[in-house]
Amino acid sequence: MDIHYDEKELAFREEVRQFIREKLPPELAAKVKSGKRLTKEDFLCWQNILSERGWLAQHWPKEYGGPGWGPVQRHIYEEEAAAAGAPWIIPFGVGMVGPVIIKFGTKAQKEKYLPRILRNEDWWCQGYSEPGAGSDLASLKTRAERHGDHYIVNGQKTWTTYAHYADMMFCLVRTDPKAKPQEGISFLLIDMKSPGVTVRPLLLLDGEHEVNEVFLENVKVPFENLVGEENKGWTCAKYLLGFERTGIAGVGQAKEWLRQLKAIAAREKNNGKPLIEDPSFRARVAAVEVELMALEMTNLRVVADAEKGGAPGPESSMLKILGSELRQEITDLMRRAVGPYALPFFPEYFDTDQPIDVGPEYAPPLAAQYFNHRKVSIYGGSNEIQRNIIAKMILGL
Amino acid sequence: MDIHYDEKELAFREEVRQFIREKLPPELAAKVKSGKRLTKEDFLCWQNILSERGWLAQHWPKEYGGPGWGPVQRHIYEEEAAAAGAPWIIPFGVGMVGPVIIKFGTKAQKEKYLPRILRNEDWWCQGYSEPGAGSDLASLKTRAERHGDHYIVNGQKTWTTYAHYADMMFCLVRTDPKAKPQEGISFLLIDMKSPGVTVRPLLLLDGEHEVNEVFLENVKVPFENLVGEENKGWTCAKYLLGFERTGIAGVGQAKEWLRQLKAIAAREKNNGKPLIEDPSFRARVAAVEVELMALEMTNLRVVADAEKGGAPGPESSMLKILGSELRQEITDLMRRAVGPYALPFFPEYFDTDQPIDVGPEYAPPLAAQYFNHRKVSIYGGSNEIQRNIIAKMILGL
Amino acid sequence: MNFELSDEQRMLQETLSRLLREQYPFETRQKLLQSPQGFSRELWHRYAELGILGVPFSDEVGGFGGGGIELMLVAKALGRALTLEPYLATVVLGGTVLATVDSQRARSLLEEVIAGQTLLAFAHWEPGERYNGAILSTHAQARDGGHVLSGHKAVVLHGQDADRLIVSAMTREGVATEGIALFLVDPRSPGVTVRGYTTIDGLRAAEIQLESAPAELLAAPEQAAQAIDRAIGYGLVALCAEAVGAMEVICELTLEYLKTRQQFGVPIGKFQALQHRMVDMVIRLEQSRSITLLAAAHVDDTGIDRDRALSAAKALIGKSGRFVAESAIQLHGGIGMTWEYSMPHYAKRVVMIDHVLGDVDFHLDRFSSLMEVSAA
Amino acid sequence: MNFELSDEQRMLQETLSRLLREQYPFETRQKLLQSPQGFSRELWHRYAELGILGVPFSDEVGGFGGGGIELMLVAKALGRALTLEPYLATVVLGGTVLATVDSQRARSLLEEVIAGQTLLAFAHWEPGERYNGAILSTHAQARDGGHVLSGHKAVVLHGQDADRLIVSAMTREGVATEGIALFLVDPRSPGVTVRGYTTIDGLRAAEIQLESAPAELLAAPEQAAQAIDRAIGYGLVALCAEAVGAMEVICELTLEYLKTRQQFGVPIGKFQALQHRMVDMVIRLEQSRSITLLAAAHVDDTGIDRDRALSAAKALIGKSGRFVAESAIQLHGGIGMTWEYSMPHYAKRVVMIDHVLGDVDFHLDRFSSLMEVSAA
Repeated sequence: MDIHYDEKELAFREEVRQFIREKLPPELAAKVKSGKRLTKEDFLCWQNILSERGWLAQHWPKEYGGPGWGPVQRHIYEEEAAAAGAPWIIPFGVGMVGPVIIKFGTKAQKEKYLPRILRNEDWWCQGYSEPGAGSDLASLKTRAERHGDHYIVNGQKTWTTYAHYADMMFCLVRTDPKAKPQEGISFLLIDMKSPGVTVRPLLLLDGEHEVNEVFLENVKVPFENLVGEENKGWTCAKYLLGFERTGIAGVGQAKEWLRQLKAIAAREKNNGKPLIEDPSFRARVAAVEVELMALEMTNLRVVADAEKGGAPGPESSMLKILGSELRQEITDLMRRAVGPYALPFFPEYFDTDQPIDVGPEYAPPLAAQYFNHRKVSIYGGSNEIQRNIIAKMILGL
Repeated sequence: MDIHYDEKELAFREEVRQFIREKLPPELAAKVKSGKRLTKEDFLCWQNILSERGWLAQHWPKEYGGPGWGPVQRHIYEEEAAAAGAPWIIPFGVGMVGPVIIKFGTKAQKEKYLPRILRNEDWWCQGYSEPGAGSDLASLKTRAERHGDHYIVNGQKTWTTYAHYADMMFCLVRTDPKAKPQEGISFLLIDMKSPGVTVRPLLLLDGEHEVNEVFLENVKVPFENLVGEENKGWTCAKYLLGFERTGIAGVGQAKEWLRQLKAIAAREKNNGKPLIEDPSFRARVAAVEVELMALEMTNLRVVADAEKGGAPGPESSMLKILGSELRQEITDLMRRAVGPYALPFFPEYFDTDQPIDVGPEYAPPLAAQYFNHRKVSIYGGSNEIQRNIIAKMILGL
Repeated sequence: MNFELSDEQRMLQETLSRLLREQYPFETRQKLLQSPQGFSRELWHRYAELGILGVPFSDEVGGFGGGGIELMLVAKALGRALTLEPYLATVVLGGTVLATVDSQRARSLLEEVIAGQTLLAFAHWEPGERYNGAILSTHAQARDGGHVLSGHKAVVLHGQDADRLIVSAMTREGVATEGIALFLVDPRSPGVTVRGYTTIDGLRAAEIQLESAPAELLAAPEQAAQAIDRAIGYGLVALCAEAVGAMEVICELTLEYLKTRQQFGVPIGKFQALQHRMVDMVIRLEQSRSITLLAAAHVDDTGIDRDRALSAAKALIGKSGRFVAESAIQLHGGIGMTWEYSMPHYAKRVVMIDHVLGDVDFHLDRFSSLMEVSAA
Repeated sequence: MNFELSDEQRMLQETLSRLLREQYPFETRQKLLQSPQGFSRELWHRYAELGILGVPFSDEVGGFGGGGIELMLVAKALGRALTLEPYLATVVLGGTVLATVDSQRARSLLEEVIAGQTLLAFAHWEPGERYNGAILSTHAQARDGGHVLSGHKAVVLHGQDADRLIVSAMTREGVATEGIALFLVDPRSPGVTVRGYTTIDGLRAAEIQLESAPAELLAAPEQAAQAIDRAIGYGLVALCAEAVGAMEVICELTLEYLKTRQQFGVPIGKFQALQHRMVDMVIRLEQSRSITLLAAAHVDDTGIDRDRALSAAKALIGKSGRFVAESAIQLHGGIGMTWEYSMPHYAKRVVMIDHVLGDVDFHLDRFSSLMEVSAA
């Protein structure tokens, strides 16, 4: 038993660290660290750099263009990327539809889509959620009816992240309305330029445009865009749910934020002394750090288990709960740290370089960040759903 | 709107305060305040004093010997009694079976039992809970079968507080096994000296003997001991559940304990300074006091509403949740306040006057008190049940 | 002891609530939010007509003759409608300063406030001092028979809307006895820079820079201290009551959502874990109501019990508000995160109230320092 | 990185677990609890035979050659069986002091400890100082070529069972360099009063009064400081791991109860609110395992990272332990409060572990003072 990285792992970390140091544009890192919103170009910039190095498709087998990393290596990448301020890799293509196509796709689908994903030529979005079906995917209503060599798709998707950037959407649709709720669902690939596809922004409570509603009206989708068998789309969706998600705990990001929180609290004053020296505030920061140290170790234990071939299913739920609540706690402390200067709100801060002439320079994004991050305990299966999964799958209740 | 007591109420408080000052034996108050266990004689001593003054049966109509108090007056009594260290009035006779007999009893039952309760001649206990039926009373299994002019009762009751002191037990029994779960139950009065009644102590985790198991083996109970109609015992039980319970929030006791907590923390040292001056500990005490101030006001609002004739049903559940969790929090802080001296345990402390020669004199009961008071969020319907009641009755969920 | 409202109090509450129900639906509020002004002048004049702007002031100064309880009723109604108007800045903070000072000048200005003709802002706190207004860098100097002020005032609520600023400043010799005094400043004067902005909860505030800005002495230190203390006291009651009003709506909307939103074939309100979370929200709301009532009942007193009640209230509201807001968003799921729905805007306001006049830590600390500890 | 146990580690764990499973059922434990001795000498000898008493000591001093991880495995197993034997007092605290001092005298005594012939107690903390062992009133004076000690040692774990006491004391001139030194004291010596008692979690402890009690110098200040620090470090790992073992059992028993106890016609584990509480208990347990592992992996290091890991672990265990214990009692209802059932005794131990070697506040404070804060 040794909780430390071995020599090979240390060497790999050094390799990643050096690569990021050399390749990550400093302006981009600064944008990430100061809580700005990234544009499509920002994401693509970094993903192209990774693509060139062969590090984009971290979960893919080598034969399809993956780097051949195991869970520990993926974990190391996540840690280093977060610490350096590298953008998040948009998961919908490389992390989600890619593995599904590799597992269930036809030869033609593989040849068509995988290289485009690897080269960042298609931006994908995920068409799962519907207005009436959030955590309860089985109740989805979007219909796909066969007409000759294509489907006609009608319905509405919602919470579709970055649909306004997307070229393609992978989508769960109901192909057999008479089957039981979880059956009769199919996994379709839809070209976002198809006639009948309308994307409508769904602004979040902080005014951010990140998610969308996607309306599908008589959208023609060629039959060749069906992945796996008709009416077996649930199998594809479940395959993804059970997929090891190294980064779900968000440890790297939490560490970086904790560092920022401390730096802010060191500069803010309370009764003439740095806020970080206020015993109550400091104790709260310390409690978060203790929890984070434990979470990092819990995460490593799950990662190491995955490396040994253990299938991290329900453990992901635990990491998701802990990781989301911890990051929310940090965003809460950050907003509190700046006192009254949490109030001023400058939408332009997030999208431009324009400096804000009000309050300390670290204050502008904090309140919005706090509100925006309420989402992390909701999306990807709310924390209540995660607790249900643990109760059922781990505890057998 | 005026949140302060009016002149009449102030005069009443003064009357109560003076009465207690004059009549409450100081040794008894000291026992209460130092967390000792009270004997049967201790309880009876105070109840006899109250009885003599006509203040024992605080919920009873004047015609039966009650003092004619309203909810505000009962609340004032509770506050003053708790502050002065007067013993709790054992509720099973005067607070529970008494009102049931007044409401549902026959003339003979009233004449026989009520005066004895008023004079503390019978110690009553409550036979509701059974090993298989905790919060779920409707599933009780104790059977009563009619044989001529009496019932033969068989079954087992549990968590029976002070059954080892009791002369009488009021009891829910199943008289019609074929009826629906909540029907077919009757409310019986059982003489604890009847052949077939066995009381077995059920020690709590701190070693305290307060509750018991009561075994009923072919116990003969005269038919005249049935209260209300046969198979309508649920009506009596529900009547009691809906009964206004002024003291359920435990505000008086919480205030007294908070005072003790502060006094202890003022005497304990942390890094050479009084613990109460440690910012983190002090903040925790302050948070409890803030919550208690709010609870006191919430309680007064419910009491005032009851005074106006409002029926405090589900609001009691809210008071129970808040009051129990708050008192538990205080017992937790008390045990933590004494540091390592929470460990030594002297069972003799609770039952004798013998001084303990280990640690500060306020330390001996604290850890046991903390563990013992885990019960307040369990008994009388666990806090989960209380939340269910609020969800259903107030929120309509 | 009597928790019933008087007829007058009930009428006040009902009049205002009816007005807001009829003229201030959420859609109207959202349009105002996006407008350049950011609030409704029209509604402000209706307030004036109905006497709402004079609620916490005595009859002698032309007020409604109310106290803490009446202010609580008004602020709760404003919170329920999530109003954007500068009631806190103009009436509660600025107006209370004027009512306390009670000079000829103050009285005539207060009359204008009550009549809805003048908007005020209270420019007191400064950058780097968080919620602590005891130490100021802004200072006043005598010049040409009057005074000039220099300094920077932070996050002045509705600073950009005010016709007159009430500014606190340290005095130097020749101005008055040393200490913090209060001045009136015309924001259009030379030397005054007002940098206005929107706050995350949709209100307005401004940074105010003063460089030898001409100012009129309103209150010398001793009276100024009293006026600031009273204004903050009233401000705390108003904020707590506003939060209670907003939390009421949050709880109502969440409960409604739990009853209507279906998942797995049943209303999600059938799930026990969600039920219990909702129950805890309602319990927090009840406790918030109680402590706000306590603060409102004590705000007109003086002494430690008043200060304790005020800080207890703001601390408890800060904690409960966060719990209620976060729980409501969580129970709603995605829809609880959207701009189009009203609830998230209430949630933002409830959370951000913690950043005005001292947050939960500030007031717990203050309560802590006032806490009684008797001997064993 | 490798979280798998070595064969040797696995064998150690399995040997001890099997022994305890077979010879230490809950009923046996409860009988021992009521016995005058309060624990099993017989089991102690079995430990000696199996090498358990030498686990954290190097081969050179006759130990098992283990480190933090091995100690963690042993303590977890002891926690699972809720053992009453003086392993913490004798082996972890006393033994580590001796192993660190490593004089001729210490070595021969440590051999006796490992052989199960000698019981030790570590008499260090004093009344009125809570968990702070830095300031002592107990002092040592030179007398007749030896030393005598005077003072009062508080809540000395298994103080009444020890054959030898290891006592810390301030030195005076002529004894050694000034500071805290360590001494060996025979509890049967004149001037030693041992007032033994039971603790609420069923263990034994004692107040120890020393009045010019004869003592043998074990370690002069510098070495003593090192020995105390190492002993406390090992003590913290052992306590955290013991708590993890006990929490494991609590979770298992509670889960079992949720599956079997019927209410309203279904197992109570079908109620979502109870399920989620159980999930949170299990999550707390996982976090506790993780942080204990971190502490165990670092305890043999020196430096700030070790101290941070140790305090982080004890603080998190204190908080999690309380949550798990209280939740388990609540989920059980009445039965979770009874003496006859095993779970409540585990709950008592888990909660009271917070009162040994520093509670959650003490360690959060210590962690806090060691926390890194870099510039923005």
